[in-house]
Amino acid sequence: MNFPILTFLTFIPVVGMIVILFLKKENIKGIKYTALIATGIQVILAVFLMGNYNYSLGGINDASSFQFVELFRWIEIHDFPWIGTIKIDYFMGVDGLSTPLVLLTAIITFIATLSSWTIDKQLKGYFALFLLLDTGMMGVFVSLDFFLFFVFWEIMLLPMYFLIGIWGGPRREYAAIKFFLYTLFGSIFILLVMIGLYFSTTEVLADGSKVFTFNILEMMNTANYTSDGILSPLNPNNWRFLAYIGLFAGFAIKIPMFPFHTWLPDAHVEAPTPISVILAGVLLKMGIYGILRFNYPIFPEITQQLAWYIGLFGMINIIYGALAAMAQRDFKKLIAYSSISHMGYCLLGMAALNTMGISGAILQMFNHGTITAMLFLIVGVLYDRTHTRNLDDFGGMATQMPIYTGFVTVAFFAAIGLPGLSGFISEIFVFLGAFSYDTIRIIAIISTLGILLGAGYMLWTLQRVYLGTLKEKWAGLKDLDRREYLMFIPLTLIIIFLGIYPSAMLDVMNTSVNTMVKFMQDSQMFFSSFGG
Amino acid sequence: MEVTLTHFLIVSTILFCLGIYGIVTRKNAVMVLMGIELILNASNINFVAFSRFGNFGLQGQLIALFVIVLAAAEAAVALAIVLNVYKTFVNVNVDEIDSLRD
Amino acid sequence: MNESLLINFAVVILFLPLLGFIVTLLLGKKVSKIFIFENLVMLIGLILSIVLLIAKVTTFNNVSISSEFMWIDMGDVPVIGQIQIFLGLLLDDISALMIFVVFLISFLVHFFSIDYMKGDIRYNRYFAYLGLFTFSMAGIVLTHNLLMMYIFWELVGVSSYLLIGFWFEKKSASDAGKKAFIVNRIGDLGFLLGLLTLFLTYNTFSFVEIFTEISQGNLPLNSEFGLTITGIFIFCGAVGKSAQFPLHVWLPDAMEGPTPVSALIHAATMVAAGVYLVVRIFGILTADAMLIIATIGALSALIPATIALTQNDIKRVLAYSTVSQLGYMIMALGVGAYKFAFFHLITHAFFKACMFLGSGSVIHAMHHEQDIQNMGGLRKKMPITYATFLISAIAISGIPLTSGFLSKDGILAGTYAFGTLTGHWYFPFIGFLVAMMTAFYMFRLIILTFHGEPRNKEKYEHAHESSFIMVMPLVVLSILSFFIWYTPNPMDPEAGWMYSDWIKNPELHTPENLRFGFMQSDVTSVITPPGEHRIMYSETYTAALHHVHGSAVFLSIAMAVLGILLAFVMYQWKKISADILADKLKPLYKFSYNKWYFDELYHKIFVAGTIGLSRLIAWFDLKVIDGIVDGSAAVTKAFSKSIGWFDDNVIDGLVNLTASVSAFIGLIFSKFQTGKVQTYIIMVIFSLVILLFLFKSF
Amino acid sequence: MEIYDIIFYLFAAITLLSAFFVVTSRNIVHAAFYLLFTFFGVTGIYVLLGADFVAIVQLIVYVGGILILLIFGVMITNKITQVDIKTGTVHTLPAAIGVGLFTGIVGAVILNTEWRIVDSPMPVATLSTLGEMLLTEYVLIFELLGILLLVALIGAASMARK
Repeated sequence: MNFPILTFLTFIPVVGMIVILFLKKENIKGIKYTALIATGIQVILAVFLMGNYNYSLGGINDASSFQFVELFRWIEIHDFPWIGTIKIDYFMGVDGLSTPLVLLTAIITFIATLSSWTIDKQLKGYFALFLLLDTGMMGVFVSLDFFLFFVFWEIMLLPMYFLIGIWGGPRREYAAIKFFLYTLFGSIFILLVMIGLYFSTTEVLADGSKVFTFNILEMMNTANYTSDGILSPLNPNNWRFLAYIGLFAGFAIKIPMFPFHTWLPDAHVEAPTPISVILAGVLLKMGIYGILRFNYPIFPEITQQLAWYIGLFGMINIIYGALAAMAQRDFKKLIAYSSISHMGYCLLGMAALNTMGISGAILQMFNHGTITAMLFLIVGVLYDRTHTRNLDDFGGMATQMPIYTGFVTVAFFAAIGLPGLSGFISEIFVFLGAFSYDTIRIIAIISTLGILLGAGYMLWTLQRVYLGTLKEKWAGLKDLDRREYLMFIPLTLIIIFLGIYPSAMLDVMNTSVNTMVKFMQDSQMFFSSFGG
Repeated sequence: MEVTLTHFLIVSTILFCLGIYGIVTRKNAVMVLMGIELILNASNINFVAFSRFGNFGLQGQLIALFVIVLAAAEAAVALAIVLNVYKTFVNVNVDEIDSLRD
Repeated sequence: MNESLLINFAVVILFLPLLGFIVTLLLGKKVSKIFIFENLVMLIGLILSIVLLIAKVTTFNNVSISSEFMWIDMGDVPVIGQIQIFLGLLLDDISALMIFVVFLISFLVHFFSIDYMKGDIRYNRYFAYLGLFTFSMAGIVLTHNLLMMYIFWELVGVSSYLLIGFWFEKKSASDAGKKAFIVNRIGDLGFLLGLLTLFLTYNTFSFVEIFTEISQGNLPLNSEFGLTITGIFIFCGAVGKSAQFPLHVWLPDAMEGPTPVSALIHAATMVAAGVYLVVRIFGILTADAMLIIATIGALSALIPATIALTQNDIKRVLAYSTVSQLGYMIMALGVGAYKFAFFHLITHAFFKACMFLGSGSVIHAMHHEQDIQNMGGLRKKMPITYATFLISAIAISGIPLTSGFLSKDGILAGTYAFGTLTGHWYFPFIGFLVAMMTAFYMFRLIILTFHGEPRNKEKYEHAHESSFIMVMPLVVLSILSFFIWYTPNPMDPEAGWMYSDWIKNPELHTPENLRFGFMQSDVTSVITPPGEHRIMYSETYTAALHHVHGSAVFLSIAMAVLGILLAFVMYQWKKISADILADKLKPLYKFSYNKWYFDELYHKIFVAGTIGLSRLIAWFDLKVIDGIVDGSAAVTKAFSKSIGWFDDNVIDGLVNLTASVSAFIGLIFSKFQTGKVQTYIIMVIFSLVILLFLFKSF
Repeated sequence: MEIYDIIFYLFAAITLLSAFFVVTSRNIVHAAFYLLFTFFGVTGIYVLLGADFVAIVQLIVYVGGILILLIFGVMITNKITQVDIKTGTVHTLPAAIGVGLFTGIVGAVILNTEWRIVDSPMPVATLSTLGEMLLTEYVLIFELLGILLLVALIGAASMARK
């Protein structure tokens, strides 16, 4: 057995959490550095993972081409009344879909840890929950068993609730409960569909017997469906369409897709900066990832049917988010709405159902992760110094904090999609993909307006906050300190590097995306031979 | 009337019941302990008798041995408790020691 | 020297300014003299580009060299097959010529700025931005594919944003930067769509490959309309960048930037990028697309010219004149006068840059006074600036012996020929009208600035001729405005090397049935030199051009002289009072003075509309969507409250009842609890007895 | 009536009678002495059942150990100077009725049950077999009992010391 890198990646934070729990509450340095070391190891492991990743293996529906696989029986109960044998696997593995996100999670968490330095309330609890959250996020991206996935999905929820609810701003309770209920609402759908799928798919064991399975790779294989399962395509009265919508809604809340997005601005505004960074940088990606991992390959025929609607919602997200952002006065809220707008590109790219579009969507996830993380850090830096986020209060920061403004400019232009910075590549890929698919071509054309609106509100913000004459009350503000450099420089480098050489990321996902598109087209043929 | 299993069982039953009678009626804690010893002996008779007539080999006897050992341990501990009780309440009359109630 | 060396030269030229940008930006705070490095880099770039140009027009004439590398490999994409995206450089006659122009003007502007920007708090950063701009512009010029063109297109937009808003403490400057960027983006959207259409059809961005496909009859979206619409989409990019109607509004505002920047970006190079783009894709434009392009060009030539007539800000006049001249070029491309358009692009770059730098020199001397109504008489104080400015003005007016005459006359002849061939007479009409207006407002500018009596004595007293560093570029550029550099015959550009050798007729790839009649190949095609195969200008066109040439020359000179005379009559000799005329034509005057109210119109409709819509959306989001969420929460709360009441009183009542019943029973049974072991044992025994009786197993 | 039967009845009588006196005698010292006889009777019954080793152990542990312990308990908890070391009884009547009934019923159950008796020869010299069993199959229990005894002794000692 090889080194179980994925297990380590996932559970290193838990180890850190346990260490922190043993530390004294007053040992602030120890707590902080433990968290930093845990997340640092994670980054090293993630980079190692990328380094040893085999670009030519596709993954998606083929267990043998997943990499760093860890598979063993986790729970096995024989002769359970009514059901028979229950088996749940501890099944982890990565392919081109998840590898970029694993790296993203590691990096963003590390930077969020750095940014947590300014937290001064109940540090021990904060970092313990923070690391638990980290485990949940990492686990979501590496699990290939639906049950395991769901466990991680839920693990993530609780720390987030407390992190917002305890360490947040003035309306933190409201925001936290809103976040919690929204996500839980979505989780119910996911749970239902998970159970439905479980009772519709069987897996052949070594001894030839068939048992129900949570293995998502088996769920993708139409041969594994029972003839009478509620979500089986073989069953003429199946509920697959509803299940698809349910699952999609569950994930869409996380994206967040219009009209399920209203938790996001509140959560962002109230959450402390590092949590905003995590929220925007990683959590939002889970929705898209879930749809790509579950909805697409398990229900390819309905995906095809509903592609237009996915694209439409993508378009609404893009334009609605951008317009809403334009009207905000709170800096953080503006960034939150811009997040909604940017996640719309992911939806649009996915809806294209072709390689360019889906690659664009994944790349957009990664890039949005880095860019938006940076944007929130930017707001955080300003808020730390001024304790206000009202855009009208600022002005002329560029003269007072020139280096900071340099980073701001890079981040803002990356968000606008300036060539040479990473945001451009993903946007253009999304548009290339969406434009190639004739069903959603019109949607793609309308969506290009988002580029324009994005430039509009971003530049306006840049002008209102950083340009113009400096207000007197801000004359004493300091430029960045060393820790803040450490947060901004890696992100900036990633943004520039991926803008110039996107292949570094695209090569990782290419084979997988091609496999996925091919797989979906093949299943499409299979389903159409069913006549419905 | 040949002596068989039944006879031994009858003897052990009577012994057992006498033990219970002792436990129930005696005021003195030491006497209660004596009742317990009787019960243990009754049970031992049963074990050995079944061992003899029941084709269990010597396992019954073995258990009887274990019971004896347990009885010894029990007697030691119980007497220690009685001693403590005596130190606390100056008597060992079990019907007067009911401070656990309420 | 071989081809690969040449292309390596191009690569070096492309990346030199980037190097300058990075070094100057990063060291700008620490090393105060770092701007010298940036200037040095530009000088090296200029020398290399001269070498490149010479090599290109001598040894490598007629060959186009390209080199590319794979940027993105999408692998084996289902259905489509291999998709690979290449980036690379293309070196042909127009790019070699253009890169020289870009570097020449860029270097002169750098040089000029050394003195002009002296004392600015972000002195080094200014040079860094100039480096970034030059890099982006070089990218546009040298690229061999559309995607890279788009990338550098946007980068140019950003560097322009940074430079316009360089004095960002001024709100008007940051406003202008923002406006420029966003208006440009509108055009870029069209560009993007064109790009997407082409990629969708051919899975490549390379010019050569796309052109090959089209000449083989594979049209975008498989329709003739597709080809037309693609051309128009890409042209949208040019509309934005070259400030064509209706997106011309950003350019005059962009004058908020430092004046040398205006010379570099907003007169000579960046705005020319739009024209350059159309030149690049000229081969795939259909007749319909060309007609639209020509119309846009004509409108862009006419409208700003009318506005320029009444403006008082020296830079604004020049800005509107730039838009107008760019409109000329676009119109020329639209009517098929390809060579003249590109020629005008070059000549215009020189004399317009010269005028902008000249205006910079004036503004510098007048301590940032830009209103020509406050100037006058500067001729005596600043003789060299005056001379160079005058030469440029003569050139732009189209007086013989200047470069401007050669190119402008060509354009006018082209439109004239177009009119005779297709019957679209309004193009030549607008062309000649604008020619007259140009001459008029240019000389109005000169007379008001340099002639007559100083109207602001105090500033006049302080004015002085600029230093060598600022004057040298003016001289260089004004010398380049003479005919001799382009042709030995001042009346006929065709005689010169520029026309016969350096700029070649375009290759057309559009299917024959989609072209203008005169561009279709017919049997009497002009016999062309061996290198210029597949050149599709028919005998008819050449004949028409020759036929109108004489009258066009006559007319254009007449128009220019008329315009100049009018200016002298009104402003120098004051025979006609400008004020009275303005008073008489008050509505027209106001209309022109207020720039046809474009800004107000756009602001009312688009800006206010978008902001209004965004407010509406934000309100909708907060009240309706969030309202629904909060409302459902409230409903749930109310529901749970009623459930809670039910729970408290009914369910809990039942529970409490059972509890009290049990308590009652317990009360009875607690009597049995004596706390004495012996009592319990008796009870156990009795219960056992009862049980044994009940089961009666004996 | 074989000699075996006679001996059985004899020992049964000794056992039951002395046990009866144990539970009825008011004098606690007497009761202890009667208990000696009871143990002795039980030992006899063991012998009759062919359990020679158990019988010996019974004799040594009960008579030699437990009984002495009980008598010591009596001594310590009743002041020796106190002439009357008799102890009282409580609710004898309900106990007698209950226990009597219980005896009757259990006896009836035993008599009415058809015991499956396997006729096996009287074992001789069980000692070696028992020893082997103790140290092989039941060695764990054996060890545990050892520990239990140790713990009980230490516990008893520490409790009594207080």
